[in-house]
Amino acid sequence: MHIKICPETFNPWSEVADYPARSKMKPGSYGACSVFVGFMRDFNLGDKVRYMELEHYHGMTEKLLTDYAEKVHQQYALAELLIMHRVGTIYPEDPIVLVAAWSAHRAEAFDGCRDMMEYLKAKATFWKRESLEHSEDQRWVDNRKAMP
Amino acid sequence: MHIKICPETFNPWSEVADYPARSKMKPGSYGACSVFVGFMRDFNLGDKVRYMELEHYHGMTEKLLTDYAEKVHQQYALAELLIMHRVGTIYPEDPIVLVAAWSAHRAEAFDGCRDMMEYLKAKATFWKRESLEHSEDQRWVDNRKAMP
Amino acid sequence: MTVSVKIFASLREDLGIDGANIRSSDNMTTLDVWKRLTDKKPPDNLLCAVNHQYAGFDSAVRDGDEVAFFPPVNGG
Amino acid sequence: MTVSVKIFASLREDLGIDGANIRSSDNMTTLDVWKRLTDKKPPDNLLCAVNHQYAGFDSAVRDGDEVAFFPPVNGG
Repeated sequence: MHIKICPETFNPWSEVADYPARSKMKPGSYGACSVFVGFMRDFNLGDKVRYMELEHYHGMTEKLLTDYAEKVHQQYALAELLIMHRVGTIYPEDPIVLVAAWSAHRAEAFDGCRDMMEYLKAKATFWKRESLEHSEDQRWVDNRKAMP
Repeated sequence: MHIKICPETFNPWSEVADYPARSKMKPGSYGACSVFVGFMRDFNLGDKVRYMELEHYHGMTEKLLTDYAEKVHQQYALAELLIMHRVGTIYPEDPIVLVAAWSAHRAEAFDGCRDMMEYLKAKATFWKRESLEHSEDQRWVDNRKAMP
Repeated sequence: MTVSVKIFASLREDLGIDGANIRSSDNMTTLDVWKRLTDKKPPDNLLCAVNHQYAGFDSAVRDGDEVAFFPPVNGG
Repeated sequence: MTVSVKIFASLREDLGIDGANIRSSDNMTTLDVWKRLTDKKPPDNLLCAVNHQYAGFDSAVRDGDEVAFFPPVNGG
């Protein structure tokens, strides 16, 4: 199991390709791998986005993801689980998040990957601030209602 | 949308990495990619497997997958869908199947990828015959009951 | 009329044939095609296709059709 | 006792502070910590954590705890 918060961009497909060899998985022991990659889009809420700043709560993010990943790992009898998430300045087309789950059979891989991803969206302590194409302003995504 | 029956081994991660550039997707337009890869395991039903022959019904397989991929593409509003499946002689650790679904948002990518994969397992006209480590025999997987 | 028949996987080995061309002056269903092919009872889990589409055993076949019989599939 | 407070994202900008160390001779809940931090009413969707775990606003805090307030998260 590996969880990484990445200040720099990463290549999700080479990370997934390389991971089994540096994990404890026995080659030939897993029959399934389910992967989700989230990318930054160049449009949001009707506006063209130039880039995005991704902030996180260092310490809490890692703890939440580690605790939940251990639960998912056991619950779905996964062979391995790899989680990567960008922080810092992110540009359109950049990968933001990667979740990859390996297991003997496909249902566990699918379910484990998705469960981890839904948790990550709902609970992990990340916040996004967008810089728009036609504005000097930056806007916080989804949580402008935080302060009434 | 691309569907390929592969007589030779393929690298699923470089196929997924390279696909967007050769597809009609606009860079920055998709926010999600869900991928499933099935690999050959070296054990099945308690026996060590040396290799496997994957037979298919040429013509029908392509038609079934194309028809269903078009349905999935529309139903989940996917941006793109890539499907690859091995035939021929397959060794442990080799990839057997790849399904990759790109979309604006994650639910569609997850659901579309899984729906396609479940269809492929249930309906696509492939058959597997295993060669075991400690036997000269070959055995058909899952369908020995075909003839009473 | 003439229909071509294809047989796949374990069923091909069980029947000892991989296909045939069957001629008939009468109308035929897919089950009729099976009976022309072999005296054996159709297996419980037998699957059937006409022109690359899954079909039932009461499906009518036409001149030039490709009829296939095969055991349960297992791709992926 | 002393608790350290951290504030994140839009809430940090709304309050104009990114954190504080708060000293108290009385027992405190997380809501008490908030009130020591600002006169503003807690937003409806305010979230709170104690020592890197989500917590309620009636959670007791202890000497040395790290208390965090933040708006709804949106990773992934």
